[in-house]
Amino acid sequence: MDALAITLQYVFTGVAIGSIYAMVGLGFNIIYNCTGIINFAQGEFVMLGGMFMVTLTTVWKLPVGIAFPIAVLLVVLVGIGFERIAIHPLKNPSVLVLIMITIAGSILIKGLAMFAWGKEARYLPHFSGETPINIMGATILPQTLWVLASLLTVVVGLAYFFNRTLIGKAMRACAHNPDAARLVGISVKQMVTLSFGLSSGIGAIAGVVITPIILMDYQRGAMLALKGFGAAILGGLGSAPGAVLAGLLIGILESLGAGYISSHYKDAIALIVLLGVLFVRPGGLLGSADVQRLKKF
Amino acid sequence: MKKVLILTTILCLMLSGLGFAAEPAGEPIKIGAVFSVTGKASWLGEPERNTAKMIEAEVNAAGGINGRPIEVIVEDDAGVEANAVNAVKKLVTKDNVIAIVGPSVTGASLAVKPIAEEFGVPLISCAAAESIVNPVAKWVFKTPQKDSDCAIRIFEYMKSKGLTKVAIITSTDAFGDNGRKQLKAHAPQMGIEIAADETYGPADTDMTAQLTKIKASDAQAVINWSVVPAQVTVSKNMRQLGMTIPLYQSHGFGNVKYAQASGEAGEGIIFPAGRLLVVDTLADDNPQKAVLAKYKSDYESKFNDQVSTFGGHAYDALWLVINAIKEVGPDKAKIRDYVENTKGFVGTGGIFNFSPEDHCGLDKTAFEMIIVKDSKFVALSAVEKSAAQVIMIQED
Amino acid sequence: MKHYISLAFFIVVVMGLPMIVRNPYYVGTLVFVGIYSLITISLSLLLGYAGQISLGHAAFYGIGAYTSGLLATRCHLSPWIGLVCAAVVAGVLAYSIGRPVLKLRGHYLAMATLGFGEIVYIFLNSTVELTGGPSGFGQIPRFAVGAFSFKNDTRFYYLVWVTVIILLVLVLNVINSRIGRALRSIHGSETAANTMGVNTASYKMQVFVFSAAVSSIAGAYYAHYVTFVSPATFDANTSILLVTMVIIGGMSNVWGAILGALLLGTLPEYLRTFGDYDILIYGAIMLIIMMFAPEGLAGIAAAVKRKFEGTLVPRAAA
Amino acid sequence: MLEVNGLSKEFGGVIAVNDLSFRVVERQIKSIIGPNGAGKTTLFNLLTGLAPCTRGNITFLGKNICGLKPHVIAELGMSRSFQNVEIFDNMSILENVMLGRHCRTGCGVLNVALRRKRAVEEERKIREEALRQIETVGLDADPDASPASLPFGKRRLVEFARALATSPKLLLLDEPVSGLNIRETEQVAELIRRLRSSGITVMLVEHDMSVVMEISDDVLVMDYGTKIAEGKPRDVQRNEEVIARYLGQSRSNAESTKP
Repeated sequence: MDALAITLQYVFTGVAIGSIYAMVGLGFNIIYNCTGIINFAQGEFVMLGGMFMVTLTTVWKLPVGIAFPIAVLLVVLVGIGFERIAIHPLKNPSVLVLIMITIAGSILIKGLAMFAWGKEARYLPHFSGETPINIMGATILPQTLWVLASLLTVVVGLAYFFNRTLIGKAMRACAHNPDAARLVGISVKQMVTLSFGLSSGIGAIAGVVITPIILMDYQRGAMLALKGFGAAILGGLGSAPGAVLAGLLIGILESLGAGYISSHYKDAIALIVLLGVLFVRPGGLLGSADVQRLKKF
Repeated sequence: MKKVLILTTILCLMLSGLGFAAEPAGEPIKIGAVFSVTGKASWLGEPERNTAKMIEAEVNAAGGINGRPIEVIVEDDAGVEANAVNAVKKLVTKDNVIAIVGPSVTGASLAVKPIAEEFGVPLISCAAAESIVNPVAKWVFKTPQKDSDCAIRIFEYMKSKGLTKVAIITSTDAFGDNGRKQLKAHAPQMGIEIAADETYGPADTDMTAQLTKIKASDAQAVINWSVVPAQVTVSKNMRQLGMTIPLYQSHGFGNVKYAQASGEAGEGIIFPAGRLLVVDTLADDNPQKAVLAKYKSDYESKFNDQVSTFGGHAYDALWLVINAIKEVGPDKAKIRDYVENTKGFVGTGGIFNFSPEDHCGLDKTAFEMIIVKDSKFVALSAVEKSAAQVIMIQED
Repeated sequence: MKHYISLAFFIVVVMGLPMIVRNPYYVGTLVFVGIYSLITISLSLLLGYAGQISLGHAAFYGIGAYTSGLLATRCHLSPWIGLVCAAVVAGVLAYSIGRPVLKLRGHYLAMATLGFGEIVYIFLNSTVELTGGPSGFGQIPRFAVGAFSFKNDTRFYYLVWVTVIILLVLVLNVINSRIGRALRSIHGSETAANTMGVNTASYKMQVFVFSAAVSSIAGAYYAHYVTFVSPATFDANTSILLVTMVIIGGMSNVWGAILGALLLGTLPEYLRTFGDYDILIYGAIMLIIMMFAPEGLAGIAAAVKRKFEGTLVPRAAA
Repeated sequence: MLEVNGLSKEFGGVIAVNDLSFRVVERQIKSIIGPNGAGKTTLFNLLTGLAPCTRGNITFLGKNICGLKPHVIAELGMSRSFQNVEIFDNMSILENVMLGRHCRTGCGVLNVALRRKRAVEEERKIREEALRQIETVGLDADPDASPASLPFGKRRLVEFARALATSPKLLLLDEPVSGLNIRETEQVAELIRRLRSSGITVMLVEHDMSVVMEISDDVLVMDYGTKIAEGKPRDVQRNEEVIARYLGQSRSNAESTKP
């Protein structure tokens, strides 16, 4: 391999890793936008998406095209159920309490998944085979293209939803000023439920497309959530393009770090850059510190 | 003031709660077990716990030991060192067990080592790292094979194939780290040059960056050393990069599901492991065959799951204790002495010969070189023998 | 005055417990509770009073354990000196990262501290020659004064809990003073606090450094108690656990911090009997507390107290 | 006592305060009026150091305070209230006011942690002074209660008491009577006069013209960040530009909001 091909391979690897982070990071934004909280159970939604997909395709023998939407739907139901049971009944909860509830929820979902799918990693076949695609001497797996395509679809879909549809606009209004939204007749509580449904759906899509690459086990969610959280923060909370940009950036940094500096410190390198960016831009790459200042937390 | 009253009440209630399982005046002989039944290494603790419970039922069904039933008290440490410390203390001081099997993972085993010494209770760890028994601690033993022997077996095999330059890639957990240390320690004396030394996080999802670096080096083979599912990713990433040099794994690959998940990329992976994985392809005269076949069929029929070497470590540890109790009775010191002087014990991990200097009891012959063929584990010797036969037939 | 009676009562209970509870397992469990309490008390000062979240305190905990442990095993320094060094190292580190980090707010602050914790974790994992890497290192000596070694659990219990009591006294004094008010004012509104003459940046820094140093001391205790350390003990999960303890306990209450450490420190021990189901019960307990008692255990205690008084008053009247 | 010269503030291209100059003399009540968005609150933020000024300088008691941190300015003797009342709901009423004494007291961490005699003594004085200020503003509420449940008017009084507890020489009040009923408004106006007679200089931003005209010694009218008039209330009231740009409309506003 010549130097160029090697560099290109690092970039491809970074994109492959980063697209996973971005995919997970996207899910954080919707709930954040609507409620101002970080949903620590987001990683569990991703895990559930993958696990349902494994069951549907390997046990029920459904084709990918049918199993995919069913898996996503099931996770959406879990997400909405979680919100209805644990968050909906609360009156005026503080941000920290909500975050704690999502942490507790993540422990519960993790425990249930352990009973449902066992403790070992589960495997899902790649959607379009494992023959790598060769570009100028560097390779990328077809499954990574699936991840990137889902990423693009979700970002475009979200942009359309928030800017063009009435519900999407209502949701943004809630995020901006819940009291004012309430005054014009938007049910903030329903919007919160919806945001959980949407977030869990996006998490599930992420879980479905990344499981063939990473293998899924019941405790995968936490690690994915941490990386996704990093992407969401670096991009600027609430910004979908930011999360994608930041996710890819973190992935590429890790990959280049492993390739050119040291694989022992690759995660540290990415984190140091993340911290550096936050020190210069306290609201993330595409976020605004002024808007952030207005948030409750 | 009242706040504190309430505080203390809660405190007292909690403490009294701790003692709710008052110790029953006991017929059964109690053996403790500390496994990572939940948490990061729960896929290790699960087969270990199952195995222990299976043996408990088996021994008791056969009338126990000298008429007394055994009771295996399994504690979960969730892979957390502080929990393991508490669990061992509980087993020793509250349950009054006479020996402890486990913990499952290296870190927890090292953390409880001083406690076993302090309380004088025999402890047989199911974790791999050699540092558990080196330096030797009076009361601490372990059943998994030695890391160093694993490294030596891989190097020996490499040399037999004329390969001298190797890239190592290890996970950044205690298992991978110990492997890395052993590989680096034994390479020079075996005449092996380490051409690349890469690591990855146990939860990492992609190792193509590290492998690209290895590909660009002049390594003739890759050794991956970890127990996590990422082992599968390594083989897949190698295939993605079109790397054709052989991949060797450590004994951490001892779960056939990994071979299955690797698919085509897993074909031809060679690694040293206990013979449990290849019991079907072992020669009938192998001294371990009977033990292995029984454990495999018992386990697989009872739990409807494939057997792994990890459960085997618990199997060996618990039987060592049970055998000792049968011989010398339920006495901690006598059990310890008995285990230390056990010779020729046929377990799933190999044939154990303990001594005051060696609390592992296994040597490199405990390992069988295993190859992945059609997503199954096959003894390399069997493959090579049949290949040789084919050649001989052709020559005829 | 009132909290002095409470404190005296607490001291009597804590000091008297080992006379009743002699089993090393119970005492050992309480030693861990004590170690956690040191961190949660200092963290409640940071989180509950000054309103600054940190998801990186396991790093300071780990730095304490490693600094003191390494000095004792490699340099054969007395653990007491190691303890002081640990506090200083963590304090200096907290000071050096505090300036940029504490400018961040909310989730960004959470991420920055989380990232810092991960960097320290990676460092402990990767510098194999220095720290022993992921396998950690053992044979750390215990604390001793002359020939008196804190070798058994009861002795260590006293060492840890006396430290907790000292910390508690100091912290209670601080929170009921002008400095305590200044910290709470930062939580209330940083702008208003500033214009009322509170140097918010400086107080945030002071309390951050203080909590880092205390966590580091807790880490040193851990190292010399367990006598073995490995990085896995000091990962992000531990940071999250510590913050959870503070919030479950009731975050703007130091007594709550101790309650939180007590509950989550002993809960895994209660749940031993439930086997695999422990993870579900653990999650459910957390969820229920947060849903029905957002003020945490201290909030429950206060509500019980009110109820208690409510039933007492009419009876007295009758 | 306060001298502002050529003060400007830009927020990313938008000019909030433009080349503003004025003076406040001791024991004066100076009102700043102007339509919404005229830059009045921004001016207060600049004076108290919450926002850095882009150009110009502010001299307070003979000292240039541009670029100083808010807590330093507070120590110099400037205190303020906020338009929408920023008091600390996580503290009791008394503690809120006691916080005001923060910059007038100096016991360090060590002193208070060890409860040295000096700290105990100081704490007692802080409490006395705080109680005195609660009395000054005429707040009748349990000082140990949380301010969260107080009606708006009383919350404002808590904020005044807290500001007074800092022993200010110059007190900035941002819309001190907005949201108050007539009786409360009178009470506050009376309080401001009393404070002036006790030696405190007061600057206020206010929309309620009756209050402004009644109590002010001097009025400064702002629009789009610039000064359009300054002088005695009577003179300002007659200023044609002011009437055209502000007073007329404001009056009708004020009348329509007060039924």
